[in-house]
Amino acid sequence: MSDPKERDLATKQRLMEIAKVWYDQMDGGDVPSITLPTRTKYNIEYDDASEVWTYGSKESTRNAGTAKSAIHMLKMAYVIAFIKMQLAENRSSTLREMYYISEGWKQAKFHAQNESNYLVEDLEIITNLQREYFHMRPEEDGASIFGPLRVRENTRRGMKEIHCQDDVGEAGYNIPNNVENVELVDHNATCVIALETGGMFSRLQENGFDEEYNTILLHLKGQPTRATRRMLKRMNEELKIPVVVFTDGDPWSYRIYASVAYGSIKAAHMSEFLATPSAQFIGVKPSDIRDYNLPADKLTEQDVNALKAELSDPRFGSDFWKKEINLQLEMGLKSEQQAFASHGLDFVTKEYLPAMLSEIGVLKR
Amino acid sequence: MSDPKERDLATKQRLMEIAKVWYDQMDGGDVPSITLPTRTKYNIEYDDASEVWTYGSKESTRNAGTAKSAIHMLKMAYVIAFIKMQLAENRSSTLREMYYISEGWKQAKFHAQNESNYLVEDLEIITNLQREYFHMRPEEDGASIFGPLRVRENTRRGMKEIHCQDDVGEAGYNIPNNVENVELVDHNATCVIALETGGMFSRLQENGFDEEYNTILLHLKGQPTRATRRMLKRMNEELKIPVVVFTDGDPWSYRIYASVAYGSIKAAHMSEFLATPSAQFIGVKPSDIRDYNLPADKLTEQDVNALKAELSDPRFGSDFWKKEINLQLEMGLKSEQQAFASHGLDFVTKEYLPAMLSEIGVLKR
Amino acid sequence: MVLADELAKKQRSISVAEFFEKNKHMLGFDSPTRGIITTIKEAIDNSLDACEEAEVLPDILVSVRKLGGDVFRVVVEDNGPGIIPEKMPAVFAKLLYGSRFHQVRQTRGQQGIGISAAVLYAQLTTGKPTLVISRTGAKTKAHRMTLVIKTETNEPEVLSHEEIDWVLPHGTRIELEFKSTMQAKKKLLEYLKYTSVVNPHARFRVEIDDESFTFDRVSNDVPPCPVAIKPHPYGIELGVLKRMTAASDLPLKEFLIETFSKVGEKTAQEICSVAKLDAKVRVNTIQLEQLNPLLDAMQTVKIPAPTASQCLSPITEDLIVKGMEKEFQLDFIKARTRPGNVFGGNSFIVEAAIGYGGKLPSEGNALILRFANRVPLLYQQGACAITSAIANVNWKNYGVSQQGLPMGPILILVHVAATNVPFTSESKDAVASVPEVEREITLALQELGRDLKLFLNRRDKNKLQDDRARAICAVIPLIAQKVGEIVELPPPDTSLIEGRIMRRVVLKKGSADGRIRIRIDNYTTKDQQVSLYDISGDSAADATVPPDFVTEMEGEYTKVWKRTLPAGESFEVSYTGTGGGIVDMQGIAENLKVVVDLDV
Amino acid sequence: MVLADELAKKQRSISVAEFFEKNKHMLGFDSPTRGIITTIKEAIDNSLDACEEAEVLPDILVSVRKLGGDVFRVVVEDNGPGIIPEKMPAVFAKLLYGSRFHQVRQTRGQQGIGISAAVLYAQLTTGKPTLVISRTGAKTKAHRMTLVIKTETNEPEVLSHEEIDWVLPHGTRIELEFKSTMQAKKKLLEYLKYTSVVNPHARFRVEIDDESFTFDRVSNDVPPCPVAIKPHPYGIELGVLKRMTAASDLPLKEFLIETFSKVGEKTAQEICSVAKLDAKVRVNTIQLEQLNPLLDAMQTVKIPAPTASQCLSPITEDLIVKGMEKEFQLDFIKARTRPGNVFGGNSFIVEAAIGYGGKLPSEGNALILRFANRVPLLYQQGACAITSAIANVNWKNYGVSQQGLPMGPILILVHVAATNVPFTSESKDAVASVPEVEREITLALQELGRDLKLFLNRRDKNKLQDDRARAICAVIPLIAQKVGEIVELPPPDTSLIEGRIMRRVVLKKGSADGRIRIRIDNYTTKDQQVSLYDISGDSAADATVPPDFVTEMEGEYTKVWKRTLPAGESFEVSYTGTGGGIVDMQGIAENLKVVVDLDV
Repeated sequence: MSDPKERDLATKQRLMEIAKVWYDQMDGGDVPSITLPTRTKYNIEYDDASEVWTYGSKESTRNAGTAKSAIHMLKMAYVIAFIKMQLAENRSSTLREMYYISEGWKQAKFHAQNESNYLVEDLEIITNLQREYFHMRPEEDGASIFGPLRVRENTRRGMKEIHCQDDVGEAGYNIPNNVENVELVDHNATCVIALETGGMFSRLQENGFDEEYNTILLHLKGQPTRATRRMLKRMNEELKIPVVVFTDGDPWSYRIYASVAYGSIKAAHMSEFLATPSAQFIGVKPSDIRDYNLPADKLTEQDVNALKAELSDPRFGSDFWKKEINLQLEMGLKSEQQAFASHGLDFVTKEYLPAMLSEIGVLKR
Repeated sequence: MSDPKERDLATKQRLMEIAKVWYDQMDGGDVPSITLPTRTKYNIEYDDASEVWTYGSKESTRNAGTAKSAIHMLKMAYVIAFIKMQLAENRSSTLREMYYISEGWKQAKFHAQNESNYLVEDLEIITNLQREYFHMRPEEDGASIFGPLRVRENTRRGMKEIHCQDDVGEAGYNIPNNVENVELVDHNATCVIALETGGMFSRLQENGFDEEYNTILLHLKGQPTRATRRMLKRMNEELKIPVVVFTDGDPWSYRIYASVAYGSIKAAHMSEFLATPSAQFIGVKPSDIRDYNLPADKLTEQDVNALKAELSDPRFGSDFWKKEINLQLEMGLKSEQQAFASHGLDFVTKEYLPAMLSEIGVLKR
Repeated sequence: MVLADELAKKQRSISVAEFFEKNKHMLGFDSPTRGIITTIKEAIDNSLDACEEAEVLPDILVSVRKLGGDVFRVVVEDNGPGIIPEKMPAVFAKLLYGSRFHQVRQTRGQQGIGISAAVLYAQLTTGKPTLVISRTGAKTKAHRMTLVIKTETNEPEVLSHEEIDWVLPHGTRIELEFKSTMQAKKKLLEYLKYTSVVNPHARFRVEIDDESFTFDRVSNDVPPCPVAIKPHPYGIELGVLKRMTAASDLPLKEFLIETFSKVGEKTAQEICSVAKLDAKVRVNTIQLEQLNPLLDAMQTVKIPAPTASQCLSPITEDLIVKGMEKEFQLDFIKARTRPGNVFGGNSFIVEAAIGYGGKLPSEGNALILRFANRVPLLYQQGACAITSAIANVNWKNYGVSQQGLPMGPILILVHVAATNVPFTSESKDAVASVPEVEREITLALQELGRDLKLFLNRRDKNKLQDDRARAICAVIPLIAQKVGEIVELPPPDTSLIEGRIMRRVVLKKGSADGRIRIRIDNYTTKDQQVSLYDISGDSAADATVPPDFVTEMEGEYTKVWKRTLPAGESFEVSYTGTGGGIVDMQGIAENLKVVVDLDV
Repeated sequence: MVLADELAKKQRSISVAEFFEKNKHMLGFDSPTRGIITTIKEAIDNSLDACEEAEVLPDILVSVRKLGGDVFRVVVEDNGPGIIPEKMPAVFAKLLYGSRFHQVRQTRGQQGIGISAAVLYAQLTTGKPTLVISRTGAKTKAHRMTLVIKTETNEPEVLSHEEIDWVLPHGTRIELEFKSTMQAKKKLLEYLKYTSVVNPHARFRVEIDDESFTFDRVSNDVPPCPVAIKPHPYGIELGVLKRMTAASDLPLKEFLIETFSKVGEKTAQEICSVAKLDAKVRVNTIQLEQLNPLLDAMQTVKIPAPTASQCLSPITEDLIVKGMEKEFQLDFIKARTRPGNVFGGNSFIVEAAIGYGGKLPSEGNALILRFANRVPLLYQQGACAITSAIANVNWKNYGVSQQGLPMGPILILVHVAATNVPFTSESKDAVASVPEVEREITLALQELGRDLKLFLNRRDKNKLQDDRARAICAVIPLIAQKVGEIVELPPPDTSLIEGRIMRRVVLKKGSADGRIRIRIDNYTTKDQQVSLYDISGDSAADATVPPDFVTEMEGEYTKVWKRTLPAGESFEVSYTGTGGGIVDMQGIAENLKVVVDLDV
């Protein structure tokens, strides 16, 4: 469905199907209702087919028999009508704009922004479509890319073809908020390195790591946005480029990796669009802190609690993570990725990364 | 000093001058010392010549007569030596990397990252040079630009010429962390609109506001980075493009405007490089909340305190700000810029912005 | 050694009046403000106790008048049985003198200290004697005395004594002058209000300088006067048993039966055999070594608790509710009188009540009213076992939020009635921590908590039903509208849903295109007599069904339609107008009625 | 009315023993655990008071032994003056009997209740009489009695009485048996430790079952026994004045001079004229109306405070410090005895002490020791005026952090000595809030706070000087090194700075290229005798200046050079080696000495 027209039509049909179910329920004298999977940590399962974590079989049904649920469904009906209008007029808007537009919806008006966010997520689950298909724009755009990749972006000002090394400044190519409008043309990369910090992104660029090893550098900018995760997924799936993730060595950074590789609990229904199960974590590992004697800070209480929570998270159930997390709890230390600078500014590009990438088989030297 | 070689040489000389003063002090049997302006809200003054707020005449002298000050000066000496090496070898690094490199500096080792940050700021003040001249890279790169502007960026991969409307994707051109490497080639813009939120950036793009009015859109991404502020300053100064700022209507957003227009207290020494005194604030103003009946939230206690602090801030001393802030305190309300969507998705581009830009004389219709 | 002789010369007995003169804060006279409240409290305690004994409905006058400077005159007058003149001096001017200390029964005053302490305090601060008038019956004259306490000996001194005519047939009046301030006025009125809550049979008239207040009675039944009972074996300590046995020459079994509550033939025999003592041994011959096993036996053999109903006078659930209704406006009141129980041989009964809603403040801690033997406790709430028992109940179980104390529009009343209330100090501000008492308070509050929860649930359930009705009748039609718009079909008819789900009578009013449409659907299974009231600026002159009745007042038209609506049928009317106003129907039970104004 | 007669029959006097038997918690006997501490405390109070009166150094034995079950025997034995046999029964077995109640002077016991209450408690829980042995001198025999209290009358009953031989020439021993638990052991030892701190002239030997402890004396001076004084006019209440005037037939002026402290000719005359009373009027003829202006006059005319030194016995600053040193390890101790002061006519003196550092825990609230008349207060710290006075001082002024109470390694001791300590209750746990007393505590603590601040500042200043030396001698050479590197010149010589700034003797040791270089610069203005000690693995066989003395021990060489170094000159030596070890110099005053190891 890369043709926008076709995509919009299919989306409209899906939404109308939902409305039609309610219509028929009411017409038959039944209170309209809707069924959704339960959205908690205890209802996510590993799906062998798609290799991602997605919602399990626990479901909850909501019917319009109470004022609260009825109002909720009324809001959903208004949102569907609003999306239908956007599709028809080829408009788009942010969730926040829709929240303000609901000012005119009387009883269906949203009273808090996360109410509208949650409702759109429900619609994603019901339709099994991403919100981008609804012309709902995220607030944040995606990460920066720098490396041997050529893309063709379908912009409002026409088609633009951009090479992410030759046609961009040092800050790289900025992933737009709707990745579906980007076509991946070609590349000659050995892998994508997704980096947590801008400092490391620049370090690799300055040291010419992208050229020397033909790697695509991607600056995650903290917890990656949907657009960033979708882009990683597509580079991996469509272009078959291996993805590795290089972050700080603390529990919050492991969650960044987890959201890239396994998907997030909040968006488990989107995992098959957003998760890259083959993405590999290359550091900073707790064992790196030990083996490379990295400058480190003490774990805070929050860090320790987060690590313990990860030990009970099914997504961190592998032997690798169990061993590393337990080691970290034992050491009581965490390090940032730039801590490698204590061995000199070139250490990370000359020693650490080549060794790691060879070890996991991405570089064959 | 747009030639990098020349720039590096001048920088090296400045740094060596500092060291030479200390050298002479010690050689003469004096304890080495250094004098800096006091860096508080109470020591900033409006400079009529440069039209920016900068540090006043209050100064404090630090001499190596106590262990703490002596260690501080020792660290400064190490940093100067480190920068000298970077200039010589044409390397660069982030503040964080320098922090880790200091692991090997024995007594001169930094014990916290903000210690190294503060020290580099001191050096900026003493040398009257930006840290970019020291080859110290910021962690964060700058904002996105979309509009009728052509730039030439001197990258590590050679010179790149980029038109910020034609040669980029929808996410726009990403300002690199060192703006000194960017040459502003040409433009045909009526003004630069600096926007707080990504949602509004996309809204203006979708509605074709940049094309219709020939405006450059700039997404500030929250509190603007040094690179962003420097870029705004240069567009305004070198290309004579008027700059307007469009944010949410709350005290924190006014501070975003203030840092663009007046400079920040923390970096008052850099105001003449970073501040754009002619930048105009076009909204959301408290009077807009009233006049356009915008959906609004109640001010929190923090908001009220922040507004009151602004009333006593010399940078907000104008009649305009006094009136607006007092009005806001009276109403007890704040609104986001996307709240204009309650009047429809086109209201902001068809009504509000044209009216505002005409009112301040940027658009002549 | 000569020194010991010298020291011995200085040793002498100290009078209890001297002791308390020096330590007046121990009796609640630590400040002038507090002194006035303590004085009035002690006088009222005595009056109420006396009226109870005489089975008279108490009518008590309290008067506080500033005499100039910081000197006040306090008068308390009752219609009790009076005091015979021979006893008046000792009752009012001797500490530790009274009728109730040795009795095992519930009384307000117990130690015979309170009112004499007030007299002591008065003479200490102003030097003035206390004036007492008492009359024991219509046939005798009243006696008027002025009294002081001789501190060195704790003996009364009568300064004057005369017989006088008096307006009351019987009763007692006491007038004291002492230094104080009227900062205590609020606390004083609070004290009287709370006293009135737990003494609903008493009337109080209060005069403070030129203001007057009345706390009236809500019950005309004098509560039965508690009867003194014999001590219970479980509450005896060894030293006391030793004293009792030494003073009696009865055989052991008879001694046990005669001396103690609830000990009969069988129990006495069992005690003797457990203690391995001959039932016939004369008790004054029992040695200390044998008293120990005897006491153990008395306290291990199973003996019923003392009959609380005789020696105690609980307020009763009914009168607590009346008392609370009188002084507070509440949505819910429930009181609970627990069965009698015993701690250390002292009978006690716990009573508690919970009030909810009404005019109670909806935020902050619950209002707590503590009482001991019908006397309100005003000070040291934090140090009181009642407070900690309240805090230890898990109120969240009953739908009440809690931060230490329960929070919200709640009033909690706890009354501990006992033959010997365990106060933390002689100033009687707080009940000491006694596990048995705390347990009873907890049980009473838990029972009341369950009742409160039922009330709150019922209130919530009513809310829920209303909520459901609103969903069906007001929101679903809007969903139908919007869904119709999406699927591009006319909106589905939702009346079928309403009928199925609701089984109620539904009135809907709405406007569209300048026409007002009102519809009543009887979804119940019975015929309904409905009167439809529609009050608005519209005259409804063109109504499709003309109203049965129309009145106009300042431009507002009240239109009434009366119909008998058979089960499953509906009534509809429309007219031209602008809508607004009020719509309602009469004749339908509240729980079957749904009114929806679609324009709101 | 017949009822009043009936009621009258029941009215009778209540013995104070009965009263306290029923209310034993008011005296600190509310639980078995607490009972044992209260008992020992009361016995020790009496012993210490008696020894003070007899000017004997107290030697007190405390023994607690479990007899089986929950029964304990407590023994307290002293070497005091003893009690004559005639008085023994009343002293130990009659409440409100004693020598100190009517005296205006500082004593531990005051009311004559404490020890008798313990006897009452013992006989109540075990039925056992109390055994007392007392001997008043070497010439007489000891008397041994077993005693109980007749509760109904509060009179002692002597069960046995014999004369015996006794090992002590004079003293008293009391043995009580009662029910308790030994959970109180920690608290008991704490009580004895604190008692020992404020009674540094006493020795306590303690036996608890088979363990024994000793708290020894640090002073051999018996504190002077406080002398009773006359009451002060400021502390008199009207009722008391009335009593005094009624009992005297002196002329007013003589009455004032005779009866009160600090009233002389002139003052008495002034009182008379302010009160507008004839100085010659006989006081027993003065009417109540005139007493009021008299009292006002007595309390408005300026009269000096009573001479505290007579009637009070402060511990004194010196002995407080000794007592604290004995029981705590501290870096700083300072004590302060305030001048005497007066509240409500009662003389009092506040003493306080602050200890800092040492083994005190560096975190958490300050340790607070409260004392009243040399008796530690162990319970109800939160309710005590001492605690609130401490909390109300702004400790931050003195460099001490504070959250309510001061925090950190601080010990605060406060002792209130008074002719009548205002306790909040007869259990004597907490001092009641009296503004005059609180003010004195505040002043004492503020004075001590200033001393503490000086101490902390001096400590900080020493740190500062060391800090400066470190900057000059260790860091500046490194700066010179680095700056030289930057400007591409040889590093500047920093010895000139050292000399100018330091005016000290500087020893530097450093290594470079396998050679160890040691240099001493005498920057002072005087010649210095220096012994340089260099202890390391290097033998310094090739030293440029051979050491005056070398020893070797397990591979460590101690090399010593002795030199007289004139002002402004230096000494230098170098040798081949690996460095490390210790370097130091002797013969230089600590504040002139700087030792820098450049390799560390």
